[in-house]
Amino acid sequence: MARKSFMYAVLEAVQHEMRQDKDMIWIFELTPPVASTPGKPVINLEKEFGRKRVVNTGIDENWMASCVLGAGLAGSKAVTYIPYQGNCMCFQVIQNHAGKLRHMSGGGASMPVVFLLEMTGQTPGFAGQHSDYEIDTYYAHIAGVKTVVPSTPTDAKGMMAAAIQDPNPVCYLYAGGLRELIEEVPDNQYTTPLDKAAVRTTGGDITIVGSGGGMPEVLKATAVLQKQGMKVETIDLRCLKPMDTETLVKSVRKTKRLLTVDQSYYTLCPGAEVIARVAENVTGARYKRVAFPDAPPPASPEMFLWMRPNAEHVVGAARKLVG
Amino acid sequence: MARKSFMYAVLEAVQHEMRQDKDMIWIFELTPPVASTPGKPVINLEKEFGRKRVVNTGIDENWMASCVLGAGLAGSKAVTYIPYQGNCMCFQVIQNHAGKLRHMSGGGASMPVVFLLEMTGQTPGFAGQHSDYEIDTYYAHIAGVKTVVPSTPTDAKGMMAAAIQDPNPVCYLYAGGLRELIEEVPDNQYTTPLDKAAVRTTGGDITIVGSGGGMPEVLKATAVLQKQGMKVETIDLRCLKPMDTETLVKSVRKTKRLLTVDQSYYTLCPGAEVIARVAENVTGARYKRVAFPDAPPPASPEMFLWMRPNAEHVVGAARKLVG
Amino acid sequence: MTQTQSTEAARAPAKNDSIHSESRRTFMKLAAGAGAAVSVTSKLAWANGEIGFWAKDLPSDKLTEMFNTIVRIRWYERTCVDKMITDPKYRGYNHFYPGQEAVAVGVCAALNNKGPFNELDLVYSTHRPSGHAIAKGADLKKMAAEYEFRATGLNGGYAGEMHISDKSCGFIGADGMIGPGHVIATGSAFAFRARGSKQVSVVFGGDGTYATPHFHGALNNAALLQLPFIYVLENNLYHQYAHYSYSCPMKDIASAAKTYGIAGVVVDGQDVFQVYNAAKTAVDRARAGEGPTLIEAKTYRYYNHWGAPGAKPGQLGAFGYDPLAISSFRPEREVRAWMARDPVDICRDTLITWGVFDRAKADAIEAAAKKEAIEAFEWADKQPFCKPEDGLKNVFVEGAVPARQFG
Amino acid sequence: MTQTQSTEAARAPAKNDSIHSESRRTFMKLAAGAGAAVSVTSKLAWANGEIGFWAKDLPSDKLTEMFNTIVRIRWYERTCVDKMITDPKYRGYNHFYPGQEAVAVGVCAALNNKGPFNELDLVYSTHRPSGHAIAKGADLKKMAAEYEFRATGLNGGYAGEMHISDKSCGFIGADGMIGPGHVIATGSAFAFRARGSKQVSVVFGGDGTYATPHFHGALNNAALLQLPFIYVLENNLYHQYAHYSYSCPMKDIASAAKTYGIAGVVVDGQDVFQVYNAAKTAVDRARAGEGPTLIEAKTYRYYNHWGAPGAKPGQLGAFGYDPLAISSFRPEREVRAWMARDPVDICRDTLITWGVFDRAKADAIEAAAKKEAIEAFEWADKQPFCKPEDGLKNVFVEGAVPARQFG
Ligand SMILES: Cc1ncc(C[n+]2csc(CCOP(=O)(O)OP(=O)(O)O)c2C)c(N)n1
Ligand SMILES: Cc1ncc(C[n+]2csc(CCOP(=O)(O)OP(=O)(O)O)c2C)c(N)n1
Ligand SMILES: [Mg+2]
Ligand SMILES: [Mg+2]
Repeated sequence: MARKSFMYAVLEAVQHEMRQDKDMIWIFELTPPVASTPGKPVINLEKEFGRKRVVNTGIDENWMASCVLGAGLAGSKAVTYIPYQGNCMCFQVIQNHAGKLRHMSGGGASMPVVFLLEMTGQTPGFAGQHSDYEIDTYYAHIAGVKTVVPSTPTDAKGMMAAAIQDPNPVCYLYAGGLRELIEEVPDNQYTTPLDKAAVRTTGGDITIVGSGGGMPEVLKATAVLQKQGMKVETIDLRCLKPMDTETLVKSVRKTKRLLTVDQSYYTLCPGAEVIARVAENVTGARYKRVAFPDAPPPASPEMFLWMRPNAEHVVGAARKLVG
Repeated sequence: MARKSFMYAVLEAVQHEMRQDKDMIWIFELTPPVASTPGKPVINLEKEFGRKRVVNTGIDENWMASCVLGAGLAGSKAVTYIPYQGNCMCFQVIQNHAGKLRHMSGGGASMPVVFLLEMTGQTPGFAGQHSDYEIDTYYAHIAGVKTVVPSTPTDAKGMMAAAIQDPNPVCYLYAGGLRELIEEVPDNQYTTPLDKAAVRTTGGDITIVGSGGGMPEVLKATAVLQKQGMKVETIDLRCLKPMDTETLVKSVRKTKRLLTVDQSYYTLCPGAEVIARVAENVTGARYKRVAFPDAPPPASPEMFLWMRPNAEHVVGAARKLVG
Repeated sequence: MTQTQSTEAARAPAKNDSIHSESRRTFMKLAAGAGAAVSVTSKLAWANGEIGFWAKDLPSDKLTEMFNTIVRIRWYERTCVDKMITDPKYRGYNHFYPGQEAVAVGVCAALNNKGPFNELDLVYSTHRPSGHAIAKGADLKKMAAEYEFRATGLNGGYAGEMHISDKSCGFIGADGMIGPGHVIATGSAFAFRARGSKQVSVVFGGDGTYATPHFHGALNNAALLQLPFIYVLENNLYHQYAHYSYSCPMKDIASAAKTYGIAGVVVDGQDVFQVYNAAKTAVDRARAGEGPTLIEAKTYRYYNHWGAPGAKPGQLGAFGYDPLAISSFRPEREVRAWMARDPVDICRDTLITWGVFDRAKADAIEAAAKKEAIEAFEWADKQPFCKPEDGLKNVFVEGAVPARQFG
Repeated sequence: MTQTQSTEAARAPAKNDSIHSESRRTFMKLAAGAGAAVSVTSKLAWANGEIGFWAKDLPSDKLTEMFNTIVRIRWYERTCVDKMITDPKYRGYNHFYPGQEAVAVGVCAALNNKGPFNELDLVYSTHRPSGHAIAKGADLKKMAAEYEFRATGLNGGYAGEMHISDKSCGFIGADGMIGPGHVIATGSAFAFRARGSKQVSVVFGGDGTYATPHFHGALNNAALLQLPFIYVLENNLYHQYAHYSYSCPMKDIASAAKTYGIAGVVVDGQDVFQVYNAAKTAVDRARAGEGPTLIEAKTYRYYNHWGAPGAKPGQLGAFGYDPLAISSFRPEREVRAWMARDPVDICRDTLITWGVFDRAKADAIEAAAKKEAIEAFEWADKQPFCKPEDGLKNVFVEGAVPARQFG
């Protein structure tokens, strides 16, 4: 047990698997697989495993994703870290090939691969392409890949270990805004399921469902609301595909109020799916969504910070729903 | 007025606009812009406007979409017909450039362009990549482009005319399964709004919402249900982004029952957004979704036809919801 | 065969493959010199001398097997064409390969197609996969059943023609998209290099693949990392109904190899032995860690892009206007000219010239191939249809996804 | 300047640009012959003789303006660097251009940057846009305000550095992505050809763009359609912290032009006149309907990829280890060697040698440029911040989208 950042936790899981499996590869671009944390050895996959297994080449994210897919088809475990700028450059090959090859081959294709898709850190000032948060929906709609979006270093490690061990292709979304999160994370290798939501707090007044980069603000809002006496059941979705309908439905059956929070654009944000699944199964509940408007993120911090969902927005929306 | 196929109707709209505007271009790949219908002249854009304005090159759908975008930025109206096989090859440039350039430029960028994105005809036997129906969600989640999916030749013409005249980039989804639809379509140029759903039948028992390639089966089911005495309000979504919340909410306020029908994969299908929007605004309604399972379409007609939503499925689901 | 690259080096043929070469070479020279082979030379493409003419050093049974594979492909396809145009119950749609058989067979003959999966060379194929699949070793019966979407088909009816695959012989499979497979194939090559395996990764693709962005991604990264990767570009002059000059600014697509500093070869795709020579050189290079090769095989397809419009039962090739072509179409004279350099004829006549077998033996092989093909399609017709609910399986390794179509 | 293509043809300079050329050429020869210019020759890159040396035929005010633009870029950037490292309230992040000024200025000097939009040549830029924007004609004040996200900035605060654009001078704008802009730029070229306009479309891109799939798509289609398109590849040796040899198998990226059968040119990116010569040739070719050109300018950036780590106030360039580099970093000696061939010095010394102005005049121009830059950033600091709710505008031409963040 030691305090670890999100990426340290991820690389620890990867390092463990790469030591177990001498064939496993890692493809990166501009983010070298290097992480450090006080009191623990620096992890440097490139140095440890050499440039035959761990390599970067040029700016071609489609190649990166295709490379790990081809490695998987050849029987090797493989992971690629796609930088956020290129996280849609590789969309087609994941959607049309990774997602379909097992089914199209009648089960023959082997694809023990992980696409670690970095999302932007939603940094104010970066604008449009460098501060959006939208790929959760794109990747969650694909059939045949599992799509997850951990929100804590502990989940990050357990879900990366699970993703590598899973014989299915996994889109592992990494919300860059969580880069600075640090918490105690076990040193041993462990797995966290790729199909279960996490109930972060329990309560009977309202269900709040968030995921990924939005979770810190959701938890902040939860604390504020709890202090104000509201009994909040806060759920971290974690797995977008397959989605854990049971946990969601069970909660809203109890609370009859569902608030979803997304950093993704409103239209067809993961919260829409959450609401639809619940609405198909629960009657008489009330619903509300907090999400990024259907607008690209502007550079100006004044505009951007006003548009991006935060704890205050969540508190306000929860009050409207419960009040 | 004459009987016209979907594509004849579309090309008629395009031909009219290209005659008006000598700068306008059309980029195609393997589908030459040619259509005919009995008693009307053959439309052949390549012949009529020449290969400086109407051209095909190689298999590079990213170039096609980028080309019309660049033409738009240079001040020319432009349309490209992307074949279904390549309808995600051009995803990134539409998502990250067409969708964001106006906002990122503070309104400066000019993009009077249309991406005519063909969808597969969902032909049994074609399998996976050649019979899926999934891009509606991908394109509808993008901010900054309008995404529409007409379902009749009449709407096809009016919405193509509107899309070309619209100064915003428009993703015009063309469900290949509608290829054989033929109906009377006016000869003059007219426009159909890009933000309005169409109420196809009115009734107070249930609201059924479908779109694009699924509409013929939805209408078939509506007729069956009506014969059985059910008062069905059937809505053709037509516009995925922006979505016509008002029409949807108004209808479900009345019927208190909403059934959505999608050919797209269940998770995050357009119906999820429809339900979420309604659920945010209407209390006490009941909801159900019919959609393609979260599985790639298999080749075998036995498997595929069982999985693809059809009129019988819609009738069954409607009965469950109303009964 | 034009070498656009100077990295080409004569390498000694592998031991088990070198046999009888001396006598064959001598005969070849005699025949050519005496004009004795005049009646067949017009159908024979001659190598650049004898250097690097690996095919000539192959044992007779291997050469015979190459001919056998060519005619098995030919008759599988012809039987399928006939079925398509005569049997209204046939549900398959197909992209036919006849005319190009020498490419698939010449390349796959240089690969390792048997053994445990982690020793097999891998082949990535296209929307026109029959030839590649058969040359790699897929079973005709199971293929025919798959083309008819039967539960006992090669891929349980999930694949159809455009996505057939067979891991047991390293046939990673067909892919309906143009471009991505090439890049994915470099990933297998990367995995081989990473794990120190001697396997090679081969992708087939048409002239249509040149214009895809993927062409650059595949070759550039394979070159940078010196991957054991072979790009076999079958230039049959057309992608769908467009001549390749619509999408490619140069005559020889292989010349693009120069930019990447890799070996690029143009080869006569109608002559299986020329193709074999180029493939063997490329495979040796790849196994030796010397990087990728781009092989452009000039070839032609006797049928149209898709299905069998213009074909007649019992007759090879399709002629006349294809209604799908709409605005452009290839000239019939061009089809006939290419058919005059038929890969079956060239292979048969070469092997007769080399004394590997006589015409009677060749005819017997072909008759057996025809019979096998007919039986395969007959077998397929008797196979069970798929169970509808199986469509929910094989999405993930485990279990099945829920049905959603019923609401 | 290496011509990798033989399509190069000497073309007469445009009328309004030819002046004083005879006397300058004579002086040049004298100076060179007499060794009078010895003290500056080490900083001067000489043309391949006088043929095609269009820059030398330019009127003095145009040459002076080129120097002026170079120093305006230099001081805009230096002022911005200083602000970034000394003013804790400065909110911009930047990718600095110093070292590469001659490329932007040499290219844009050959373009049409004024007039109605449908006569302007268009420029597509990158994540490192300041130089391109200023060379094309964008206003320094508005740029500075945009870099600080002010409502009166060039793009109303929506863009920031990485997406600035200015339609009024044909600056289509910066783009934060590597690759797509190149392909989009060919679309503008296509539109020009379609409407019979003489405009040309120019894209700037780094050595990093070579490996993108888009490189192939842009050049192949531009070649096939003979588009009026110019790809200016600024090879500053690094993409982020990786040397370009990690992503490119050849020394001269311009040699890739050969594959496409288009003109490819390597040019000394530190000498604005060499760049101008190559650009003018390419522009003439494009306007004449003779197709695209790939210009590779060998150049260098004095700062690190992003921000100003290692920079000191008032001092040009950044040295030392960049913490963002993590696993690799460029040698300091390399930075210093390139700084010894500074584009400002080369331009100034050349024009003094040509007798266009004297050192005092040059110093005055530079001082004015510095003043303008300082005033621009001062002006920017006084500009109003954006109204939060304006973020909902400019999604579509009309209206605003609904707020959704409040539930
Ligand atoms: C990305 C993509 N775009 C378009 C298509 C449609 N398509 C199928 S086959 C084909 C032509 C391929 O030509 P070529 O590569 O020369 O192979 P050939 O058919 O000649 O064997 C095209 C354009 C596709 N499958 N994938
Ligand atoms: C598609 C994509 N992938 C990755 C990045 C991240 N990125 C930003 S700049 C850059 C390096 C670009 O290098 P180069 O083209 O040489 O331009 P330079 O920075 O040297 O001016 C990279 C990789 C990006 N912007 N877009
Ligand atoms: Mg072809
Ligand atoms: Mg660079």
